[in-house]
Amino acid sequence: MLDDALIPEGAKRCAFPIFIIGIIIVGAVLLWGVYAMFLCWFKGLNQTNMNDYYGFALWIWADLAVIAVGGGAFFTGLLKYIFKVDDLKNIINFAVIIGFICYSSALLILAIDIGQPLRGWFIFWHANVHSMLTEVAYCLSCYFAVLTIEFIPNILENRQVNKVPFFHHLAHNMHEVMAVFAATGAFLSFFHQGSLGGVAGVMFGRPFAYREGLLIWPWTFFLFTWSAAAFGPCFTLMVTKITEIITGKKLVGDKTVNLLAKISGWMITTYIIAKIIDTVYWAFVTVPSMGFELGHFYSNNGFYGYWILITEVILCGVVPGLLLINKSTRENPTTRTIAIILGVIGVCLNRWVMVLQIMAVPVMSFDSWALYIPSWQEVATTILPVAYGIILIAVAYRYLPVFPQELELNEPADAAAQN
Amino acid sequence: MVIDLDKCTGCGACMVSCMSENNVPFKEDESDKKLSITWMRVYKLTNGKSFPEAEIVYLPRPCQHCGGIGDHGHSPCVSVCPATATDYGYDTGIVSQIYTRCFGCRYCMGACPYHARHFNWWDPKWPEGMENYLSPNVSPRMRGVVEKCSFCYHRYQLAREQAIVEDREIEEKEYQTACTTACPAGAIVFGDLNNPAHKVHQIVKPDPHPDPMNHKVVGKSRNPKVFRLLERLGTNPKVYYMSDREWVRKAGDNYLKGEWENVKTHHGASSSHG
Amino acid sequence: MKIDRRSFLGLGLGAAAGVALSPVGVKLTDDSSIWTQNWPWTPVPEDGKITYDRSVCSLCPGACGISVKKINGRPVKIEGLDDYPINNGGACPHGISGLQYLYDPARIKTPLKKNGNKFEKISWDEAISLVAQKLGEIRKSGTPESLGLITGADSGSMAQLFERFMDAFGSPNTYNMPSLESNLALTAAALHGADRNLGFDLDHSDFILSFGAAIIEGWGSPVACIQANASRRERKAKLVQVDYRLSNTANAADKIIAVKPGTEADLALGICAVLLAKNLIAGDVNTSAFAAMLAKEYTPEKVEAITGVKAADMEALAMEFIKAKAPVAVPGKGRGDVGQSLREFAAVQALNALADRLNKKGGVFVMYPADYLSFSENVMDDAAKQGASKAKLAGSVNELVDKLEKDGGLSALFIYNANPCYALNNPEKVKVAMDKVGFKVSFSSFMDETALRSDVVLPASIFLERLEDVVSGGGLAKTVVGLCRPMVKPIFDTKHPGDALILLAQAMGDSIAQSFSWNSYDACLEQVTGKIWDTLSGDGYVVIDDKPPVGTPATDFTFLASAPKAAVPMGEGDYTLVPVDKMRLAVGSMISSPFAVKIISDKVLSGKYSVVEINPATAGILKDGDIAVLKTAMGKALVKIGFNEGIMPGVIGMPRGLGHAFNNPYVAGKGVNVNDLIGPVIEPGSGLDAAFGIKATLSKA
Amino acid sequence: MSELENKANDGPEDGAHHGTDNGPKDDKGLGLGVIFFMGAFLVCFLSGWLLFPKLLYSKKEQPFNFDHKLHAEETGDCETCHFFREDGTFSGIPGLQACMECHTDEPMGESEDEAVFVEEYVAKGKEVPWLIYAKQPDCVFFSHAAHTVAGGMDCKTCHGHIGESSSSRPYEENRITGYSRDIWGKNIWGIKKNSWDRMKMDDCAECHLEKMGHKGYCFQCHK
Repeated sequence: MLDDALIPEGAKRCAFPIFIIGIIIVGAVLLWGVYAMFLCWFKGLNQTNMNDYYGFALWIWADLAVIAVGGGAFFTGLLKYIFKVDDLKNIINFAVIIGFICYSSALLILAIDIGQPLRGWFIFWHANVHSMLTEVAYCLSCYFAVLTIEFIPNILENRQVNKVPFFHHLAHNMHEVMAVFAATGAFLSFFHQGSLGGVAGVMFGRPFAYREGLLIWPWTFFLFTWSAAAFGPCFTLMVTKITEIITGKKLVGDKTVNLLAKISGWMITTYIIAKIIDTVYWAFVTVPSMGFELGHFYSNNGFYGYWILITEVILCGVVPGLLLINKSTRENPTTRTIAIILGVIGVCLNRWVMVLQIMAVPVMSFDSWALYIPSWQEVATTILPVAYGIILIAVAYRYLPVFPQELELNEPADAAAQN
Repeated sequence: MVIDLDKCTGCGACMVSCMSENNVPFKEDESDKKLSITWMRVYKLTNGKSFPEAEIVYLPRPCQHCGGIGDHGHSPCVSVCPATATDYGYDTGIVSQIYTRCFGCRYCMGACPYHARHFNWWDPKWPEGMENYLSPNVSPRMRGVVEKCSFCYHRYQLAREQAIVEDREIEEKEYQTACTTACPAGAIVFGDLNNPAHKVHQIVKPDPHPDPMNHKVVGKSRNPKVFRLLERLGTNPKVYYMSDREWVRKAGDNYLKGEWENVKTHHGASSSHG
Repeated sequence: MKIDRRSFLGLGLGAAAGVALSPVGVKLTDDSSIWTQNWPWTPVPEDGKITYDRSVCSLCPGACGISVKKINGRPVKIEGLDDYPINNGGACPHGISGLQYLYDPARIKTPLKKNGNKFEKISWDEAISLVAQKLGEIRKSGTPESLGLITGADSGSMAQLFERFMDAFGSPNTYNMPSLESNLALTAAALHGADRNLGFDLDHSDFILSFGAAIIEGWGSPVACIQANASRRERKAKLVQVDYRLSNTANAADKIIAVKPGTEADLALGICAVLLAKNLIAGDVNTSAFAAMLAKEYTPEKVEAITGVKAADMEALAMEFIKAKAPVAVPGKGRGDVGQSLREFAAVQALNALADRLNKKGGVFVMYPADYLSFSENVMDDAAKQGASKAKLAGSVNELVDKLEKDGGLSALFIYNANPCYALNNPEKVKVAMDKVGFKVSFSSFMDETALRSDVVLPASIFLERLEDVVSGGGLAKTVVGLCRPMVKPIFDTKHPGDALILLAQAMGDSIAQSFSWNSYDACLEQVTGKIWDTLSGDGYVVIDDKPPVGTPATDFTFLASAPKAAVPMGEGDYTLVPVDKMRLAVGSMISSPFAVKIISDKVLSGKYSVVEINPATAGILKDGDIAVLKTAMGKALVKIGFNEGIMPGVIGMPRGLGHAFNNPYVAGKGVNVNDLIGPVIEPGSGLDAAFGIKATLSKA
Repeated sequence: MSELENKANDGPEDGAHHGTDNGPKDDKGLGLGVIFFMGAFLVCFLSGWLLFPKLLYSKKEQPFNFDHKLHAEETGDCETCHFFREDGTFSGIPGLQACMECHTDEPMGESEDEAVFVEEYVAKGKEVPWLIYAKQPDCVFFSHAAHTVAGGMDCKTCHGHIGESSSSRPYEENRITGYSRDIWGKNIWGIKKNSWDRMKMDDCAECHLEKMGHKGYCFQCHK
């Protein structure tokens, strides 16, 4: 094959042309997104269907969602490097790559979303310390840097690059100090995941979003961090599963998978308990004090009903939680996969509610519900990161030793037979 | 600012006066009000009854210039702006905005329950020659930034310059917003709420103490006919509304079933500590 | 030598490091953001010295005083003028938008000549000589009376100047567009004698009984009326609104009397009957034929049957009215201009007369028109004398349209301050009538529906560019003459219509030229207003009178005694379509500004659809926001359904002032012109178009 | 044969040589790298410092030379020409009308600037299109009254010694932003020595913080 020299030693990869064709197909989608992106930059945000009621819409949801699911990276990293859960070494690389993709996408989307991209840096230069968004911006960019650093050693392990002694040693040494970055990363993530929750929680003009809290942090701050830590691994596992299906190879050992699933399961369960408590308190204490009944937020409109609350909390929260903490269901691939998928849906739904439903709910007694359908430009720019992610994963998988267990898990049949 | 909703006829003079005073642009189709930049917007409320019992009221809505919870100056929008492009003037109580600082994240719009903030989705464009009527006292905005009512701050600035060269204080009549001066019904009264000599103060009689029923609220009116929009949220707006009609006053905020009956009689803390 | 990876690496790193350590990065980052703050396509208004000039707005009969803010002489803002006797400080959305009319690129920028179906630019000299030559031919042919004039204004020097031209030319065929002023004048003529105006002293009345008059939505002098309403609340004076929908005025009223559309006159007469029956009327009216007619035709039961107002309620209302200290009854549905009937106006005025409210404080003033103009004797040659003495083609502009459409009769037509091809009911018919006229000259400032059909356009400078006397009208209980002053030199190659007329007259030579011997309109104005010019030019206005006229005028009830029939809406349908006047929408010859269009509610205009008010109770299968087909005997239109609890079941309210059809994307091509759907119903005896509405059907599109 | 494989083949030996850091080819390679680094660094570094500012700013001459010194001596103060209007607003650069209060349509001196002034502007009744060094962008509201009258500040604090200059220096405009160079400051890094070297918002804020104890609110200086 043309690119043999770059492929990790002993690893089997599909034929180069097939690989390229795949890339081209996904690349087409990518270009579509890029086109939409430039439309928004040059013609302005009138290209979207956002309006003065929907200042935040699909993009911000996508942002929160990818960051939430990208949370797998910091949490896995935390467990691996700080709590020394060594089994996770088999999936940590991949977790980091996914995190890298999610966070780079998030930054890209933000760059499209703001009305004046060339002034974007004001958020750092003229920072307002009271704003959750400032916190987000700082932590987000810092953590992205961290992820990049965490990603580099893996890149350096490429067969060719690694032959350069400098890089070889660099990679090695970076592995040594990775714990430090993991710690930093975990810390940063804790904050910006939280801040993203804070973004909604502090809006005391929006009863649907507003939450009381601890010191300057509304409860959503902690719930977001927690949910990211809980559902992030789900996403990591889901993507792993998908990669395995596509490559037709086992890439991560069941032991590791189950371990991560178990941890995730417990996180989800604890999170959802907290979430339920929060919701109940909000529904029966916070909101009534502002003159609203719970029903106000789930009626008199064409889309948002109680179903969304139930789906998020019960179907995509309690259910996956229980499925993953229960040994039998966890170790049964089918139920495990179902749980994982439900989990990912759950967290995305939560972010959706915390962005779009907030905007939709009328606050002034004489105002009315505002529903919104994104324009194709918004959709395209939202799919862009997905395409970009697929390509990056494909390339990384093809040329980097992402999965330490790949070889052992995929020994030639005869060898396997002998053992 | 106090707006007498019983006097307001919904003629729209305030809106137009505001737009021409503040160089607000216009598009070919402005019928989608969610995309229509109107610093001052007049809402139409109905009592839900059928003709001839039906009643309506027009409610002009400028920026409410909120003081935030406890009136400490952390307005819903100000506290969230990441780039300090909007801030609270502790001297005037007016919420400022720098259009050239704003980079268009629109967080403030999400945080404002009054929809008083508007985004420039398009480049402002005036038909050829019409840019001739633009006023130099307010800078035209560019695409991609948020704008809102400024209580005609530039009028304050001009009045102040004159007062400075004449070495005296600004008089009540010298600083009036464009909507106030335009209103043919005289429904809008503007002035310094903290100045007992000013008409607004005399109408509102704001209660300096926190409301014993809700400590987030400060400056509640002691006048039974006067109310503020969404007062219970603790945004503490500087725009007060006045009406003889109970259903109108009730529409100003949200109440649980039966709650209104208890609160309607409660005005400011005047009852508890005069 | 071999350039390998490392060399490239070095090159790259070196360049990066070099740039990083230079100011380039920092400076460009800053400059790029500053660039976005000063985009060259974002206008930067010129700063300078601030001045304020006073003038008068003549967009509508309101005649408000305005203050124009200028920067280095450049107008930037219009506001109400403090202490002006009509609007003291107040303003309306249209007046404030004045500058948008001034700078509007859609204005007619030069004189135009119709060539085929295109207009071509011509010079003023060409234009004047062209018109002069055409008119000359008409005079030669010995039929000067075949020159017609359709105008909106019927007061002030401009109106008289046009009149003078028609006389000097030799034609009696001057027609006014229907306006509240003309309707009130007709009423006065029918009840009290010719050449009178009616003024309603709302400021001092303690009980205003409005028969559908949109007192705070543009009726009469809009700002003055809004202020009267505001003061009414403070005076605790009552307002009772007779209406079939919750207009803003009805909403502001203390009480609403719901009547079936078009039966206001019957209610008024019913009340008169009650007063007579109860012997509450002074004087000898009781024995008159009118009294007899009332006693016979307007028994409470009959009136209840017609109007839908309970007999008891009507009697109560009558008592309340007569017992009030200073009651006044106000006629004129909506703005009181088009679609009015003399019968209705007269009935309401009769009520005022019976209640002895004529020339009383807080009542109705029967006033003589402001007489402050003194033109020199008009020079008329024989041709002119003969022509002018001929009978008019028709009694009213509506009848003129009929006449022209059927068998022509005019060889030339002037149009000034009027847009009949839009503002009259069934504009299609008006257009056909116009086409029957050989030569049409428009003095419009904008290429409106009528100007589009004319052969020559002599573009008029707008009120901010011209000097003119503006007389208060619109049912005000006082007469004020204000001076409209030029705030800027004409922006385009336009002229004061007065100057255009003078040039034209002089180009025609002979006696006409002698009648127009001034060298400019400004000179003319100064001369003809000689009596008051100094005060007028000094203070900017003159109050002719604001006190109740002395004595009580006689009232002649014969017109009403003849029991004129009420106009019945045309066609069939489950619904009655009625036009609705909105303060934010300009009507008649005036076109809304972009600002005015911008502030229209989305319950009035939604995208390109007019939204019609309909009571949910009678909406049938239609839902709020549906697109529906509205069909009448005159035509059909696509409209959006707007549920409105505030309108009487069975009635459809459609905003008036939309659906303009000319080239201005900001104000035209929006919604439907309600007049397209309503056919004129000419009232015998007055020639007014009394169509208050029309029967209609609605079906889902 | 593919580029990649090519690399792949000589890759190892490179690596080997590096491992043992010797061998002429290797030195040469490394040396080359260093040379290229230095070269590129110098080129970019110097052009960033020297060439870039030249490219960034365009130089414009005033319509004709104006002698502040002379005028100041004649009138005795700044206020005669740069006066406050009745409403308290500041007149800024005087218009032709103001000049004509002293000047006539006859040149007052021999200088050719005088001649240009009379022929080009006085005769044609045209305003002189002065280029304003201290021109602030449209978004800025600056009250001269508040600073000089109320605050008692000296013109020099912001405008420097322009009043004592007898010749008008060229006006430098930033090609990207259209700002006068005086706003960012002569120094390309925007470093200032005197209070009048720079007129950016930070400079206003700095002084406000010092004098008023607060940087001020948006609308205080923005419109």
